[in-house]
Amino acid sequence: MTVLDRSGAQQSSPHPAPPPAWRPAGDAASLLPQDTPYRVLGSEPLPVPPALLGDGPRPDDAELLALHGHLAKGRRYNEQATALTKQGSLAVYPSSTGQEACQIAAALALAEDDWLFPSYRDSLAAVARGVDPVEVLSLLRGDWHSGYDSRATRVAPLSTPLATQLPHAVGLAHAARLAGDELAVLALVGDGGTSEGDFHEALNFAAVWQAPVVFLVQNNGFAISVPLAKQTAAPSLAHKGVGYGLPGVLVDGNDAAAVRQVLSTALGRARSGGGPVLVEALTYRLEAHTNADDATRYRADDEVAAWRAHDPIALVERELTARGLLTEAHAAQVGAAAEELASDLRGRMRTEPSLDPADLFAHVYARPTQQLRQQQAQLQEELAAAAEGGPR
Amino acid sequence: MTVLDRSGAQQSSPHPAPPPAWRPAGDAASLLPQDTPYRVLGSEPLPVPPALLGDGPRPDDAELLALHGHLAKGRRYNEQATALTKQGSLAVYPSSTGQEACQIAAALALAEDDWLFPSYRDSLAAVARGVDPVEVLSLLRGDWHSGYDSRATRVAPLSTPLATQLPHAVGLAHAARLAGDELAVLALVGDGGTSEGDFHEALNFAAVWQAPVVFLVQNNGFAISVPLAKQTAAPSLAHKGVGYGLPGVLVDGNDAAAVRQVLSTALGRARSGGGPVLVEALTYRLEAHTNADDATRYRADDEVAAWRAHDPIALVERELTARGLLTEAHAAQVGAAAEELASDLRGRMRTEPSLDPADLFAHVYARPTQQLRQQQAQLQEELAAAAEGGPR
Amino acid sequence: MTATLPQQTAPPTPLGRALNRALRDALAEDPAVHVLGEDVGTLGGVFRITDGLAAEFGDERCTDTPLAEAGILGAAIGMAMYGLRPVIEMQFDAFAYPSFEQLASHAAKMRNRTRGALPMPLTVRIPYGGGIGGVEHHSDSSEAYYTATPGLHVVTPSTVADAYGLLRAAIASDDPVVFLEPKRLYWSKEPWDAESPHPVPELGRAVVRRPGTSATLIGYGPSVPVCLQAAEAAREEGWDLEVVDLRSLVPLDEETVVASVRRTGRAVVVHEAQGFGGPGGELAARLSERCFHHLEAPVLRVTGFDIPYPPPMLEQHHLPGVDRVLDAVARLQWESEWTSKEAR
Amino acid sequence: MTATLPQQTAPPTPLGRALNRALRDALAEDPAVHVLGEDVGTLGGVFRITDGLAAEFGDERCTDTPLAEAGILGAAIGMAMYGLRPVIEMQFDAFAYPSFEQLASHAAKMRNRTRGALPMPLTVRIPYGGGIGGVEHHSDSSEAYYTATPGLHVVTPSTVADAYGLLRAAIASDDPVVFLEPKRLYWSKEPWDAESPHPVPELGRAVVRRPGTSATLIGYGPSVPVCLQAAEAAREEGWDLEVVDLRSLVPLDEETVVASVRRTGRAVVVHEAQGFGGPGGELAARLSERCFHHLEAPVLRVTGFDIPYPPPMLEQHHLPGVDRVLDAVARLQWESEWTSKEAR
Ligand SMILES: Cc1ncc(C[n+]2csc(CCOP(=O)(O)OP(=O)(O)O)c2C)c(N)n1
Ligand SMILES: Cc1ncc(C[n+]2csc(CCOP(=O)(O)OP(=O)(O)O)c2C)c(N)n1
Ligand SMILES: [Mg+2]
Ligand SMILES: [Mg+2]
Repeated sequence: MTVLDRSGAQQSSPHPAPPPAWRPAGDAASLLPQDTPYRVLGSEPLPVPPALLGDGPRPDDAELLALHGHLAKGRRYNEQATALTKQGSLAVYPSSTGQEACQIAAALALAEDDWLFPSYRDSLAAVARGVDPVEVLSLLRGDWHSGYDSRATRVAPLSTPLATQLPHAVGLAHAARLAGDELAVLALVGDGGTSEGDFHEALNFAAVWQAPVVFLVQNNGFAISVPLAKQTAAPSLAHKGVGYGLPGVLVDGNDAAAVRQVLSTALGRARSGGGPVLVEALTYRLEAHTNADDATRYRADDEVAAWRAHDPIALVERELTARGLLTEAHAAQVGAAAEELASDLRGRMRTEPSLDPADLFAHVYARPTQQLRQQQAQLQEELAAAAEGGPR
Repeated sequence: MTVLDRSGAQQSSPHPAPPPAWRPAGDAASLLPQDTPYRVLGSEPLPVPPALLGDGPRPDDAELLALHGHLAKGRRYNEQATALTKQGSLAVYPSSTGQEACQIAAALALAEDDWLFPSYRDSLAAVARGVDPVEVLSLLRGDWHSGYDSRATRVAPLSTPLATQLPHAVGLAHAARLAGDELAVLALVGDGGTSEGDFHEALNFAAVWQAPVVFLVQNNGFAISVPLAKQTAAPSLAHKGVGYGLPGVLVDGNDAAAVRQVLSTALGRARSGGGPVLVEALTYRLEAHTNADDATRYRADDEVAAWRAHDPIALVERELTARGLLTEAHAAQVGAAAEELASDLRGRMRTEPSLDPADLFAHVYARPTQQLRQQQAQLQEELAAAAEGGPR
Repeated sequence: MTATLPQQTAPPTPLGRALNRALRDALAEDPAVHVLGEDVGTLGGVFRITDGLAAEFGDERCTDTPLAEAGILGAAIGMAMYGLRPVIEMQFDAFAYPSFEQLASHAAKMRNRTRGALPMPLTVRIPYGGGIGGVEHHSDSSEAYYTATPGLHVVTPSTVADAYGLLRAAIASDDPVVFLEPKRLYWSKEPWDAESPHPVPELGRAVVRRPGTSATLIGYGPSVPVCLQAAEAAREEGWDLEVVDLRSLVPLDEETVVASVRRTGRAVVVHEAQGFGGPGGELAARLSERCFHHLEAPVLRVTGFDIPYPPPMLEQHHLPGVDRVLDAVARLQWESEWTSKEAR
Repeated sequence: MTATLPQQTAPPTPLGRALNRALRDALAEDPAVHVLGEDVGTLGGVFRITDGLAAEFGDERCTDTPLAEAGILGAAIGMAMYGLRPVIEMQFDAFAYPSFEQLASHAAKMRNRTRGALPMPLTVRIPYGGGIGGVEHHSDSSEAYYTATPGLHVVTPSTVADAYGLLRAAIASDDPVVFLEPKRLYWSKEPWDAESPHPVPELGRAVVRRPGTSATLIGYGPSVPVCLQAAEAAREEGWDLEVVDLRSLVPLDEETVVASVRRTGRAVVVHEAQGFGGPGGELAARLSERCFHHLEAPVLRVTGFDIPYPPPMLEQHHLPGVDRVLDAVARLQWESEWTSKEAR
């Protein structure tokens, strides 16, 4: 016919074939999260485990006791850090009280060579991983931006610009895979952070490259004052996985054993070439956004109370009690260890850090430019003049 | 116990309640796309319509004949524009040959007050909507960035930075909803564009705000040379919808009647407060990315041939033939209308546009700054001197 | 005007409060005005600049958005296309960067691209600068990015009255305005009565904050108080310094600055942003050209160092303070340094 | 060095080809080098700068990424954290903007934030500037954004040999380099032999392209040929102009420029970017300060207008050309304009 003749299209059969299947294959159903967050603590019938997990064993006694100790230390760390803001030795502290299960599980699920990409709220995860708490708090204390050695600790700097650390995590995981190194990367982000473009781009790159990276969204229901309902209309944040072709898993973020199990499985899968996973942990920030925030402006006390009843430490203690493990001796030992961490931190934060203003110029480039050398000289002169007494 | 006592958490029942349900409700299953792209043309058993559509009627004869005419004109427009690049009257042309079904259906599905947000490849959609083709081609001709009046035509400027038009579409739709105006917005984007952060942020805002906007992804399998498999690992791009809480619909993008029906339904739904929809149309760009591109560098001839067999015009003509509607008279009339469009375009593109260099300064701000007035005066002097003969 | 209280007897009002009042008055007067951003609703913003607005005008006029700056600005552009007048809040300077493409490629260019069919009457409020002990990414002076983008206005107040007046003018502007709020002045107070009518100045006019004859100090935003203090201190040394507050970097009020420098013959530009590629270079270049035969000494700049903004405990070394300004003034070749020419 | 052909007899080679060769040699010599970007693989890039690299080194060394610039740069940052040396291609100037936050808040600051523990040896290649009839968003001169960001190097070649040498130096740098490729010079040819060894210059050194005595023209990238043509044309008018090619905006080789201007006493800075807030202001300010007593006339600037880049049919009016440079030279107060001082 006129049109087709001109366009050079071929006349074809009356039963047209569907368009060639150039779309990437994939089983959508297996990528969707479960209906109910995965939990292992508590004695009522537990939710079906996510497909990814298979039949994971319930945590044994030793693991539960260890988790309990870590959680207690974690809570104490949060309390101590917040107290330090009141005494003025910390500029600001975004507490993870209420979210310790995620923080601890994240740290424990990592293997030696794995990397952690924390966000600004995740200093506890870095501490639980073994990074010196004083170094971790550099950023919030204000003596330097990142106080620990990221290469040595395999903990990336705490990321303040939200979600920007996620593409870094993917790039590092990709580089490790190219090098044939068997490691996985765990990247943390908040519910608010999932709205950023960088979240999207990172998950997409991870899936296309099959990078060994696990994304853990700590959905604590708020981005500062903004509740989840103003952040997303999705059935769950874990439902975002399928749009990238990676599995989404939903877990009770206050159930440390469950989070630990999900992350260990996902990281193990990633390490052995199984590709990225998106984990959404449902949790709650029991304190204000930071010590400077007033949470009563945007949320009701009874909501907070409801979540206190679901406290991650309470969940473990309940299980320990049921198993008859919560002995006086254990409690005393856990308390002492937590107290030791706190007092060490308190003591070492008391001494003022020694700062060298020359550092301002030392790390801008591998070699300072001529202009920076001049500026450094100017500052040195000023400081020398000031030291000699009197301004100017 | 020690820890809990200190943290002030309450002792609670041994059967802990799950965390309070602050997550937005939503039925995930209903948001997922169908397994097979929706089609209405062709006589084999047709795929199940997407939930959104209900039992849409098959297109009647008049509609099919009209679609055929539009498609033919569209194809002719693309050919003519490409020819103009060879003659040098157009700087560059990104052809939508092969994608006319999406372009035409998009234009026809819009109501008078609706807005269209096209990407750089969608000039045909603007033309089919009734915008003067010469004005539409301003951008590609180089006489101005956007040649038509966006307010009068309710067609936003063709967007070159990919996906950046999507948040604009959401904002405009939101503003219209706030004003109580019953209109919907159709925003177009390519498969490549879905990888940009702006795509993510736009869909999220649309869903949270329940803005009356429909996103149409023309998935033509390539972003310039990059095939879909390097762009995404998702089962389909329509699967991204559920991650925002909006329905994803998959449609055969070469079936003009199907795309038209899906878009009309989705726009109608949006207009009456039903919220946003993500439509993925599977199609193919039969020509190179632009006239300047060499598609043989990245795709095989047989892939192109397979898609030529699924040409959108062929699909309609096959149906017309089956219904006995493809008469000589109809064909002649369609051909003549297409030819008229082409020759009008050719003729009017032959005359050089008249340009005023003062325009460079006129539209930077509502009122030019002092600096711009000086710069304009400088240019005027230069031009006057040049007009008086001889450089300088 | 009988109702106008003399400003002297007005209550001490922090700058942030005047901004809040400007938003409130703009929302009340023009239904096209909409405020959008992260935490601007219930919380009233992390600096409380939008305090009470959602309660008074409703969620749809003062909207908590999802956490996505490109989305916020992009949506605001769409709203402006439909005739609204959005005012968006970026939470901190560095958190505006994700929206950079929307700002540079769309907000700044939409009027131009469409030959005026789609003006962009939107205001992007950005708290900027250091001095509040903020951790990294919370203290950037990002103005150079915006002044290098034709199509944007770049405005920044240094007084309580200007905070009100310039923000009203920005919102009333038919062009996109990047409104930079010096965050360390949020709490600085001046006698100012929120309840009396206040003048809305024209955008693009500098103002002489302190007349003087020896040399001109040029500042904007957080540097204006520094300049004023320096001028005060300089009296002891026998210098009578003029202080010009630019108020608007784009459009730049060249005439006011040029007139001042031609009069005094000497100038120092002061800003917190890095020196290299900062707005001071543009000013010094223009002044050097236009005041060439009037200058007794080169135009000097006192700025932040060319480094990423330092951590809180070191920021006092980075910020241009009174001493550094006075040092620069001292270097303005007061005696016959002409002879030492070859030594430079 | 016997194998080195004298460059005079070398075949005419386009600048783009030398860039391609630099990438190839870098990939061959250092397994840490990885090329990433949109269409850089099979297609070889829209300007064919990566032509053949994926075929020679495989998809994992030269990778077609998804279409997401922040993702590309963000992933490259992560790769650099693991010790790789990524070289990424942004397809056009304006399409780098989506990655602005990754560039300004991370690439530029990572070394600083981590006290050197995480250096960022990455190169961001950006084709920039106009003059090729590109539609909007394809012709931006975006260098001011990068020069205002401490932590970045900003480098741009103007010759075929520099295209090779500076790109090799950028890739070898342990700091992030924004490598701006003047797209209208991609096809400009010079005798250059791809097969012989080529020197890799140090970053941050300007070069005098043409010695002269009357005045100094300072340019970079696409403006260098304009300056050279202007210098040629100026001979007729009796001016012997020196031309300095900056090659690197950061670090800036102040000494070379200052020495030249102190010698000639007059200077014109030429660039395509908008004048206001462009790099010319920084240069003019520095020169005015450091050459104060040597200048016979103010440092002038010849730049693009302060407007969004115009549509192709009008771009010739916007681009600083030879005539405009000569006009500026003519305004350098050659006779005793001192007397007309008050008339200004
Ligand atoms: C790009 C960016 N925008 C804004 C901010 C300011 N900000 C800091 S924390 C925060 C809320 C984060 O919410 P979420 O991601 O849920 O993490 P949470 O605080 O709950 O751990 C905001 C808006 C930021 N840090 N980065
Ligand atoms: C932000 C941005 N990055 C890169 C480009 C350059 N570019 C133009 S078209 C194109 C491919 C677009 O692919 P797709 O979205 O699938 O649309 P299609 O060309 O297939 O219609 C690219 C990379 C751009 N225009 N904008
Ligand atoms: Mg949160
Ligand atoms: Mg495509």
